[in-house]
Amino acid sequence: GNSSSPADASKPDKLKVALLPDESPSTVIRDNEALKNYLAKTLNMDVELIVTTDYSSMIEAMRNGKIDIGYFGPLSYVLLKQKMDNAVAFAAKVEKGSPTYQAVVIAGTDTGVQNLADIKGKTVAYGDVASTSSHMIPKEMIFSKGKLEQGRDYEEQFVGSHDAVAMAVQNGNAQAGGLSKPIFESLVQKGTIDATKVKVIEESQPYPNYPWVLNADLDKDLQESIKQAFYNLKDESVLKPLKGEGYAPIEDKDYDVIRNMVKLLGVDLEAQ
Amino acid sequence: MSQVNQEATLLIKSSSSKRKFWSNWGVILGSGLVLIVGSLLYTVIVSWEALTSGNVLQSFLRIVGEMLPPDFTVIATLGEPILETLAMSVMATLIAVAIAFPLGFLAAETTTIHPSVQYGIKGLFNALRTIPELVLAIIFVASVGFGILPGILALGLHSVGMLGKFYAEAIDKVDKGLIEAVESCGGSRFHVIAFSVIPQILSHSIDFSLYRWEYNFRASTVVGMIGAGGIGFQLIASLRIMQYQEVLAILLAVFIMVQLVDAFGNTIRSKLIS
Amino acid sequence: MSQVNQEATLLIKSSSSKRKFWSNWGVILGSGLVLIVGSLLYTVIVSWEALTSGNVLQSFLRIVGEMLPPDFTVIATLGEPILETLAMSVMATLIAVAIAFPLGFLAAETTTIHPSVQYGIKGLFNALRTIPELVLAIIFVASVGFGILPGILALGLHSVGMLGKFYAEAIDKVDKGLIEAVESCGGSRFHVIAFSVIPQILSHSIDFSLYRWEYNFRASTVVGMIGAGGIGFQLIASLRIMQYQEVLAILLAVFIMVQLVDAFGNTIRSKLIS
Amino acid sequence: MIKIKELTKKFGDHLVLDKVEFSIQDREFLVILGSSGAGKSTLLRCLNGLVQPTSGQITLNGMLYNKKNIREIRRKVGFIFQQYQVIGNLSVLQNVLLGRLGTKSFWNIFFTKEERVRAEEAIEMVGLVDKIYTRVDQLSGGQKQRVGIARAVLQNPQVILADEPVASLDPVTSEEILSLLKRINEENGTTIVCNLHQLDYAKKYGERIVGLRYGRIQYDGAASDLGVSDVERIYGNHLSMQPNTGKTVKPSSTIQVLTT
Amino acid sequence: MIKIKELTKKFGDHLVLDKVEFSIQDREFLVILGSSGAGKSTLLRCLNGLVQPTSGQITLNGMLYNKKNIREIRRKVGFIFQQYQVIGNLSVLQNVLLGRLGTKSFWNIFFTKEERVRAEEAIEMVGLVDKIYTRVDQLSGGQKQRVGIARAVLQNPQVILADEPVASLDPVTSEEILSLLKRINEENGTTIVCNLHQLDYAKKYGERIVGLRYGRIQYDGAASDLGVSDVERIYGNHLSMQPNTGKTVKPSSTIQVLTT
Ligand SMILES: Nc1ncnc2c1ncn2[C@@H]1O[C@H](COP(=O)(O)OP(=O)(O)OP(=O)(O)O)[C@@H](O)[C@H]1O
Ligand SMILES: Nc1ncnc2c1ncn2[C@@H]1O[C@H](COP(=O)(O)OP(=O)(O)OP(=O)(O)O)[C@@H](O)[C@H]1O
Ligand SMILES: [Mg+2]
Ligand SMILES: [Mg+2]
Repeated sequence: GNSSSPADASKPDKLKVALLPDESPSTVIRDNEALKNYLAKTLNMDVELIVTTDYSSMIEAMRNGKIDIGYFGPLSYVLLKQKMDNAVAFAAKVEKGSPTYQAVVIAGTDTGVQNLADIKGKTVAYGDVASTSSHMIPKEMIFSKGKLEQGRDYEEQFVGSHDAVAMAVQNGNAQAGGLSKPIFESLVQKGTIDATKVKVIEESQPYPNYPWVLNADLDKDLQESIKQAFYNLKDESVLKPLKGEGYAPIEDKDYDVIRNMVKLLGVDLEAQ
Repeated sequence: MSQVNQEATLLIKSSSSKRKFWSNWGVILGSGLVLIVGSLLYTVIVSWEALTSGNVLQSFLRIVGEMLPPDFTVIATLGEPILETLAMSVMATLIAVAIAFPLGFLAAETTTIHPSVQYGIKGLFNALRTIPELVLAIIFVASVGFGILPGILALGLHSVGMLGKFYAEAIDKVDKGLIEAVESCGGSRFHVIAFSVIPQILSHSIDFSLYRWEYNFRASTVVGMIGAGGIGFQLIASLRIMQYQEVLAILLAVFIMVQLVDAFGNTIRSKLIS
Repeated sequence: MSQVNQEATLLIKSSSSKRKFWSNWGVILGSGLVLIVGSLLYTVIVSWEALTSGNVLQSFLRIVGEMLPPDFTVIATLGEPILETLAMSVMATLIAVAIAFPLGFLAAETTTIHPSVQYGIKGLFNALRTIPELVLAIIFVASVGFGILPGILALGLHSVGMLGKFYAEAIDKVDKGLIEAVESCGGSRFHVIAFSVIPQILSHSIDFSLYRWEYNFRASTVVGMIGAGGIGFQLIASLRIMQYQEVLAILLAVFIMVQLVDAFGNTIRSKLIS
Repeated sequence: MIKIKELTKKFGDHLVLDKVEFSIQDREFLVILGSSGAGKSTLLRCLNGLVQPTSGQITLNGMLYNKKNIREIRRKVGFIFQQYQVIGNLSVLQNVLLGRLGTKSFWNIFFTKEERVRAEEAIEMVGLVDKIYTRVDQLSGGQKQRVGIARAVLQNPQVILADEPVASLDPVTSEEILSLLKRINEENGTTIVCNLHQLDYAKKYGERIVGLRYGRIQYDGAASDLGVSDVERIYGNHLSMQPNTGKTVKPSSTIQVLTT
Repeated sequence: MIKIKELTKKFGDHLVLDKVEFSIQDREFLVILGSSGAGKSTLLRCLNGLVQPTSGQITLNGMLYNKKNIREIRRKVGFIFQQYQVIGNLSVLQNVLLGRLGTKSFWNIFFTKEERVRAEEAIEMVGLVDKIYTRVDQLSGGQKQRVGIARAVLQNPQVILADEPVASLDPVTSEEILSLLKRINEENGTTIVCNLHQLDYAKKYGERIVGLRYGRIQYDGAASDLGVSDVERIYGNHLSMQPNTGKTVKPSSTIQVLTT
């Protein structure tokens, strides 16, 4: 580990909070005021909210002490943790009563793909390379349950985002795709995706939800107040834009399942 | 020698009257100044903290250090992506040149057929530049599916905007005397273009077009993100999973390509001059 | 008139010997042809299916249709992002011009102090162009944190690569006779630059720099992704959730900006010429 | 016949041609004299339609100069430029072939073998046969001038407008070029309008002389009639530099010699 | 004194100057004659260091021309270009001020009030006072030529190399310019080396004449001694165009008159 935060970072006068929304970032920008105000009031300090759409920059910013806490995807947290011992996952979003979420593999209704094994010879759309639910989890599902390997048995295409995955399947550019279940459901609900054209062929097991991560170099008391601020978050107006019911404590080892999956898929994360 | 003579500095006078000079340039320079000072102030205000926080250089060196040494094992897997990118960039540039070169003449004051056509085509160029490659690529992926084809179309169309603008501006800078040379013989507008304008803009146009080829090669990073393939996708993928040593190795591969295009350009340039 | 005279076409002869002519250009044209034909074949082979599948136009129209009508409600939220982008693009361009303009003279054959310096700086320009804005932006986010500052640094540095190359190429195209005019009076190399080269490249350089400003304004889509803010972030955000009507509205806002820069350029150009 | 009526040209508020009025007969060899800046080039450029007059009319064989028939007029009216105006990165042959463009349709940019042979002949006429494939930007001043002359010769127009065609040529070449123009004039019946600076050439080759000063005609008559007083009227003492005016010498000026 | 020793210049395999050897005395007014393409401009350009000789040596007051002292030499040797070579988008004043650059340090691009006053005087000398702030690309041919002359005059060098300084000027202006050079020569003691095409001017203003042909010296002697046979040796019948050679007329050629 090479955590090298400057001395004055342990008790900053302003808490820098970064969000990497794996869905509608514009909504998050519009609605983030509530979260910001809540944190500022609870912690009794200035809060700066930063929203980005790029995993890499957020990881690098966290490692270099440019942000204090951040909301990461499970895989990006694993990537971060590998290079930064002082990154601590402490809270995960509770949805439907559990701090876990699922991914789905979808397929076009008229493609004849009924189950994972049918994907053989087809094109599968994934979101971003570093995305957990729009890449890693569905890929693992197709690999373990469908016994299909990318490149050998089917072709993969990265299309950038969850929404784009669903769209690519709907308009037939890909026969199947993988994305986060909550996002898929909201797309169907909004009518962006026509349920008669796209169907879910497999749901994943539950995986630990997106974690809030803090820098362990922060002042111990401050760390504790931050944790409590999330655990005690009940305010509907704050939670609603975040599409959650609250935040539950979580630990680093909860993400071992992601690490195993990464190894299983043969992604080499053992840099340096 | 202490007394400085303003006339002899590089400001170019458009008339002998000082007043007119200033009212001409005053607006331009004034608005430029406002823009620059305003931007500077804004930047300093919002970035003061970042600029003064101590560990800028240290962080910079660390991330650069992590790229070293480049991991050349990745090169072995780059064969097809490089070929793909090469084909994509060549085709995109070809399409762009084929569309932009003729249109450029219509967009240049010197050679256009009517001012309304001139402004219309300039507007088209501006519109094509406005739409990012990424957006064009998404549209074309939706239309023709994955692969290098949507990449070619996206890069090609976007390039029309830049090349057309540059061609037109070069045309408007040709020596009017040499246009007269062809006109004086009774040459048609097309003859003027073929025998006077094109020989004069050829060298610049080749430079622009080669630059755009190189640009399109590099821009595959953008369209690579949404499934248009090529070396750009490899770069983004390595970046995403923080394989910085791979990133550097891929960048070095791209650099060699850029150097080659540059050398190609130099060869043509020296042949044209000699 | 059926018999066509090859001499009179636009090919430029570098020597009176036909053989020499072909050996000079043969290599260039030959490699160009191989590249083009190869790329064309490759593209057609890998994209045959996409090209011939029936619903290309239909899909295209559908996705374009989804952008209509533009959702102008988003414009209301664009005030600050536009200002941010403006400040970011102005500063990035300023930095780029300040670095690239002097370096351009060192990278041009006509004005360099030594060939090794010339190639060194050209290589630097190529390297800066090679590193995508996105990669530079990540490096700078790591160094200075989020905000417009890493965006400015990334766009600025990347722009040095393009501007420097273009400045140098323009310098190498100046009328050598006018350089002699200053040299013949005993002017120093710096005098040659100030009184002969700069007046000759000024118009082109302004065009390049303004184009780059406009480019940097548009390129904020790239750095917007990494939290550098600006209108680019809005665009990417709307794009990711497929709010195409918002996308179109934002693009129209960018288009207006591009038109303004273009008009600014035209004003300067006409003032310089008159 | 070219008829010029009340021809006026202003650049900004600078009046360059001031109600110039005269006619040029067919088969005439007309020399235009005038000091530097008198408007000679501008006048010639008007006659080729390269400069749009501010007011006044020009007709060629009764055909009024306007946008529509400008190509037709130019095909009949060749031009030899004072500043060469040859296209630097084309060869001598290519530059000379441009003279044929007036006869071609809008899109036709190809030349026939015959045209090429004639171009070679014209190049031979002006003594540039060994430079036929050379890029013209590698030629000496006089050589460029001759390329421009060959171009006009190849065009074989009814009227040749020659703007100081021998300014950069040595006396032997000058005489040869002027003789060439004279022969074209006499044998082909081509009208020649020629700006010249050398009085002796003007008298030797011109039939008629028009003298311009400050954009106004000062002399219009037979070349043989041009007298000393006419020459003075045409050229005047137009420079501010007047020898022997007795101005006091500025002390300690390095260019004092100039201000005496 | 300028000493030229075995000066040879080739462009590719084209031999332009062939072992030229002569000296130019201080305070001399030397005229160089030669037909178009003889190498006059090239010779002058060598004397200013603008062209690097293929072989041979040039010295100014014993100082050998080389890269190191080229600025010093050029400060002492002014140049008036045949093709004007004025910088189109600078004003007349700015162009003339360039003549002072040789006296300035490497980085200094500013001019003093005094220099400006002198530049204005030089511009007055050549009769361009009303064009002082005009961009030179809006000037007539002769006006541009005079800008170049004013530039060399302002430089006030030991030697002025003038490449056809009056080619585009009318006779009155020509005589005035040549008189001006003559006066600079006589009163300031400036050496003048002048390419000319007009024999009468050469004889009137030159003290000594050097005649070039195909890059070789054909004549070197007093201007007054130049006889008809010398002139023939210098110019020859160098054009391929020879009147009255009795060639048969090519039938149905539109430019038949030229091939007789
Ligand atoms: N494009 C232009 N814009 C402004 N003024 C011009 C332009 N062209 C010519 N002039 C001016 O018009 C006047 C006449 O120019 P013109 O070229 O006709 O002179 P000229 O008689 O041919 O002189 P010369 O013998 O020196 O060639 C000059 O004072 C010149 O400065
Ligand atoms: N840069 C060059 N490259 C190749 N050949 C050149 C170059 N410059 C001059 N020449 C050739 O050298 C010869 C002499 O040229 P130069 O300009 O010295 O002639 P000149 O005596 O000044 O003629 P003029 O009286 O026509 O100006 C010409 O044949 C010309 O074509
Ligand atoms: Mg003239
Ligand atoms: Mg010469």
